Amino acid sequence: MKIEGTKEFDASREVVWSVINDPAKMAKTMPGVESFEIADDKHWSAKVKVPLGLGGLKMSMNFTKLEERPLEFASLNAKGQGVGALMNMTTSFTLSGEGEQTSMAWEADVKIAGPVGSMGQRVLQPIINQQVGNVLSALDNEVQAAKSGA
Amino acid sequence: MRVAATPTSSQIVTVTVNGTAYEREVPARRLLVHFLRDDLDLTGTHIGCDTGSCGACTVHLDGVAVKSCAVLAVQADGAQVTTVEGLGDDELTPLQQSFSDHHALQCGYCTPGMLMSASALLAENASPTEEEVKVGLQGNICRCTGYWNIVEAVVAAGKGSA
Amino acid sequence: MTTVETEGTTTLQKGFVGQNVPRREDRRLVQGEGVYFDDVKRHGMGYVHFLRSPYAHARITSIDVSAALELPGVYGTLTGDEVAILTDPFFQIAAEPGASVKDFALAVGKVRYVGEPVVAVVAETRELARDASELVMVDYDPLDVVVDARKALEDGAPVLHEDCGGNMSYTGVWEWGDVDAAFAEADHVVSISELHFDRFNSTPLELDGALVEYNRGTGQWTITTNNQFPGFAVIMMAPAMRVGTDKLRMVTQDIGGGFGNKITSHPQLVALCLLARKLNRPVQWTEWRTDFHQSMSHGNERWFLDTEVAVKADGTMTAFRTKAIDDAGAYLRYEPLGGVIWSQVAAGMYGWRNIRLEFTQAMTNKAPVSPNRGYSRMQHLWFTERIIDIVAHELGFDRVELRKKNYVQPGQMPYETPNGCVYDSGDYPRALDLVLDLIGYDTIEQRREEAASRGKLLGFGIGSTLDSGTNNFGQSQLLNPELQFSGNNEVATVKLDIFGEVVVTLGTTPQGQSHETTAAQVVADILGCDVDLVHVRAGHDSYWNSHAGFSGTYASQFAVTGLGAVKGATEELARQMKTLASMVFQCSVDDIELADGFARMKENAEAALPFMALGAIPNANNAGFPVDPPPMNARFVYRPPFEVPDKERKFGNLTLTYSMQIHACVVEVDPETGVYELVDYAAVDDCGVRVNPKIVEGQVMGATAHAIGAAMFEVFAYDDEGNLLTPNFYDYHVPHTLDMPPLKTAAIESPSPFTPLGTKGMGEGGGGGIHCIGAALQDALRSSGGAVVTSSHNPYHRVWEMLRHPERSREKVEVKG
Amino acid sequence: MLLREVSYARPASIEEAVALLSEHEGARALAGGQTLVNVMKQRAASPDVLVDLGKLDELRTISVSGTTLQIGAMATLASIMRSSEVEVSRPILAEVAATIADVQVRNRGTLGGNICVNDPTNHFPPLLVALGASMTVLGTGGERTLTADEFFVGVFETAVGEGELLTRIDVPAGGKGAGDGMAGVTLGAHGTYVANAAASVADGTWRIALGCVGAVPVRATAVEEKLAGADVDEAVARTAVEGLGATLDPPSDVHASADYRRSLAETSAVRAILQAAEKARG
Repeated sequence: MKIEGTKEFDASREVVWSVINDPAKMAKTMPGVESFEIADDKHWSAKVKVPLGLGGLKMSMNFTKLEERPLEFASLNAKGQGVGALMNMTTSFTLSGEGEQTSMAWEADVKIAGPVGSMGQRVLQPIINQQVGNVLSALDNEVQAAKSGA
Repeated sequence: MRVAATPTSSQIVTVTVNGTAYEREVPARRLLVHFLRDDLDLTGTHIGCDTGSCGACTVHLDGVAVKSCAVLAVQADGAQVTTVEGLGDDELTPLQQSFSDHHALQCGYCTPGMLMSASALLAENASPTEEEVKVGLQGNICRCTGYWNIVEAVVAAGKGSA
Repeated sequence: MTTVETEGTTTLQKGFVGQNVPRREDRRLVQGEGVYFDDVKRHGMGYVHFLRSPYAHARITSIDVSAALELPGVYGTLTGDEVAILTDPFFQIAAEPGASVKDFALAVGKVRYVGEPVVAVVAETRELARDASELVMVDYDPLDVVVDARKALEDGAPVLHEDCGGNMSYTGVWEWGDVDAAFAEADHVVSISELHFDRFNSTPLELDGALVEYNRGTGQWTITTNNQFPGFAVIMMAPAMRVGTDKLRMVTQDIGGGFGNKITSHPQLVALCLLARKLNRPVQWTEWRTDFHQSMSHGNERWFLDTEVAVKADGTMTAFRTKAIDDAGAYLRYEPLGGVIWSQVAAGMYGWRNIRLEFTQAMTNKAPVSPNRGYSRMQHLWFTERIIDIVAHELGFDRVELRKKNYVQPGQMPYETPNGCVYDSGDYPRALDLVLDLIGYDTIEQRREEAASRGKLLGFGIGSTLDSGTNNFGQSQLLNPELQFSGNNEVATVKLDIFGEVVVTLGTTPQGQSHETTAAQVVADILGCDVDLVHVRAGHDSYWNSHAGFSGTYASQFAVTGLGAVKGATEELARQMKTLASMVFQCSVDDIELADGFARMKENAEAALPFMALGAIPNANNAGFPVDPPPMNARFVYRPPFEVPDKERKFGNLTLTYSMQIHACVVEVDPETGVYELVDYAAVDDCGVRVNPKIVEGQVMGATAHAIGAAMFEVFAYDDEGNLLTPNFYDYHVPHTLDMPPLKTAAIESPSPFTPLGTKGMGEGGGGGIHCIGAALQDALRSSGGAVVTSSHNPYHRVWEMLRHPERSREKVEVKG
Repeated sequence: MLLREVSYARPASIEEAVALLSEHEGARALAGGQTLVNVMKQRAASPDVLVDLGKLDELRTISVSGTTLQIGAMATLASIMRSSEVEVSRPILAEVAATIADVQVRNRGTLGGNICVNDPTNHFPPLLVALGASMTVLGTGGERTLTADEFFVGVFETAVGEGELLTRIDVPAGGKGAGDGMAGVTLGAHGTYVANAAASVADGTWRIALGCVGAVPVRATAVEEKLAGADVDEAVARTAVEGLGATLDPPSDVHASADYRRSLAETSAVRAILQAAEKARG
């Protein structure tokens, strides 16, 4: 499933970049992160419990940074394996804009298999859209924090 | 405020099934249908899906038709359960006889659930119309008959008992 | 309301055959006393859970079961690596390239569809087995996925089975008559660029499973299961397991529906056999609904591309040519037999003499297909009915007249088709008139106007279809000349027991087809006794020695092969009974008759032996006889009269009988939403002599319900990653009571001249409902853009699209000349 | 089909239930179980503790207080169908309950469970939004009341927080000049909704909510404004609804493309509006 969108930030590209380029900060944007480990600047992993209301879906996620062009472009792959569930997401961010305005065009190709899928069509896509929405608003908070911190 | 009970992963369940009282320790996660089939060996109650859709597992819980695959055995603690084995004694009930008379079953796998839904309906409504029967059996899937003969059988059983 | 009208039978029966004798099976089933495989327990039995692939196509890089084995209560596991050592790949029906498919009980090295069993885990409880399976760590290296059969055949497509050098399992050209000449002489040529028969199956309510015991002393497995074709299962299992077929004792009693979907469970059965031996304890596996939908027995999905139909000015259809692409899914469990089975009905119910069909089968990253009620003929018959209705639609012919003109006529029966099949009997035009009467065809235009006044689009459709039964397995040689299968057979044993009970043992594995009842009817008539004196054993057990290579219940044949065997065995028993009586009364056998439960002298009713005496003499009181008394025990193997078909011309009789059904329905479509309702429905059936009319009608009703589900609701749809989007009853909606239309049925009896009782197999029904619902939708949409129906499955959203964008289907159709 | 291990408790009082929910992390209230147990069978979600509300009869009461219909969270769909209070004050609730799934599910399934699950295809979330219902939630910190618009947060998610319990749903009683309607397309009779709309009018003021077009019910406020005070007939309804679909971003799945859902949302809205207007005319 491919989803994409654009997100506007009241912050400079440097600030936004400093967030999406920092695994620790990015981790804070992910729903239900329970623990987090950085292997090296290209690889990190996390244990998450994706909140699904009726009880969470536990997954261990491995992240790999695929490509980066500072202040412009970053792409990474997230692979999750839970009990019987699988998630594989390749996502990329392209930054543009001047001064204190940054626009982030993002794309994500999400593959989900396992029990969430078998819960049915009617929930799968809404759940993904919802989780993406949460990530973006959390990202905004991180950016604002970094901005005021800077 | 009184202290809350401690949740446990298994509990002693006391339940009366077809008039016989049972006391068993049951894991909290065990479904009523598996408790009936695997623990009490009442294999007349069947399983045809894993989403609470097919009704093959329908039993009466305190006189009400429920899908025993969507009820935990621990939830039946203290309850009266009736399964297809408890419908009649050696003699067929008029409803069971009507199913046979109208060729309302082929493979027979959905039949126990159909009978439990139909008997619950007849208990509330002694002679239902065809439409009422269809509504009453909406929660039971049959793949052999196309339902026509089942609906006829229940309508006829109702007329007989009216 | 539900009305059921049945026309009086045309051949009057005397005795029990032809009567609605109450079903013997019912009593135990309505009391919940049926015995299905999952009702059987053994001491110390372990429960099996299969860990399944979440990927549609991936290399298995590692499997670690250690954590699972450490869990208390876990008995053991089985992986593909063990299976690859302990067994050989399953025998393949296909010639090359399909012959190179390597299919094992568990995934070996690669997974090829979502839901494929990868590891089996056995534990003390069902729940624990699933818990343990979650502790098994499997690493996958994902591969590109192909889910579209057309793309799977293109160069550069991801390849499922590298040894096959591509995804094609079978291809062949099937041509009869002079197709080019027929097109040269045609007044019109109608071309249809694409038709698609969707993927679904009949979803029996009981799922697959088995209890498997292994005896180390005898080296024998006892397999209590619901496989509906044990003869085929052991032929697949024994060589793979490197044992003789008699080491596999197949046992069933009651089966909760099969519809063909329970023929190909042999891979799981082998995994269970290996586990029972490895762990030295009984193992039990029950499949769940989501497992079944993802991994078992989908019906064949088929494309018909570049179809052309040659039509004369008067509507006579002289030829068609098309390219069929069949989607077998990831493995060839019963395939590529679908590549020949369709040709049993190559010309449908019509007089086509010139036919060319290029059949190519592809393997894709989807669940393997297997026979499904109407196996492979339903897809092709839907295609022939689409041709009729599209030609009528495009050239302005009346659909009823066009059918009557092109139907094979009653005067031509028995009729040899262009490919050498013989339609045994039937009166198709009369059946059509009958169904039109039932549905009130003459009032359709009024009803159309009345519906229009309510804002509804009303449509009427016809679906004529065949149910060919009793396979000549020699047709498999048209796909693979090396195969050593031909003909067909079934077995029955009938004995007179010590107290005079008549005991019948069948080789079949009924799943609701009432064999215990109809067999008793046939026996009682031959022995001149009451039907209640006849005991027909429930179920199948290969220990009974009452089975043969083709034993089972599938492909519309019991009324011919099963009852043929029953008749043969009972006639032999009758001869033995008369012989014994003649020995007792010192008279000629010809002076003895069987009547009213006695063997008696025709001329002297006083000289009568009750069945009890006849049973007692050989069994318990046989001293002093000058010669051996006959044993009162007969085993008969029925063999239909078949030749091996001509492999060069792809010519010969492929099935013995041709039952016929014509369905008609009326739909009302909501033009704003595409939602539609079946407001009227009728079906006429002709299956020759009906042993038990009510049971026959039950089969017609069941086939109708499956067709309604397939046409309106049921589809196995996949996304591009190979995820099944309808993996259980949340999204795979099957019809419930409130979804069913009123139904009227009628029957004609045109006895088959080729079968022992004039009966014909009829369990499958040929999908008539799919054909007539599509036709009715096309008729309803005529006034709203004239969309052409090109799919077998037409849910609301497709109807809405046809209403909004009729051009999308219109551009698939073209009329030349 | 086989659940993960879970702990279970059956409190005897609401206070005990709230205590259990707040004391145990990953605790989840078990109402009728007609969704939750099935989700657990798929192992798509696994609460650590189930707090069974089955014995809390005080949560099953249906009563009228002044002009408000008060429905206990544990009232079953079957009891709502039979309730004379519902029939008198807001019959649409019973009419809609009667079309949910089947007899067995309605015998166990509860109103509270139906909305706390907030499956995007469930019937009651859009209906309660249209009816302007409010929800009473109890926690260790005491009671709070949420409007239906605030209540629904996401798929399987509501504003009921950790350790909190939905106890009651309040629905303003309808009266003269008021009317409700609900229309949509389902997968087979009484099946899962593919798209739906619920509409409610009282004294010319409209509330309209759409289901299955997002994770939560979507208010059609623009349509509500266009209809305000109008004498609604089919033409008026169609004009008001025109363009509604274009404002939506519905999911696309095996049952319906996004475009089809946009179209169904408009058609359903028109039909729900006309039902409501009809009833309002009395």
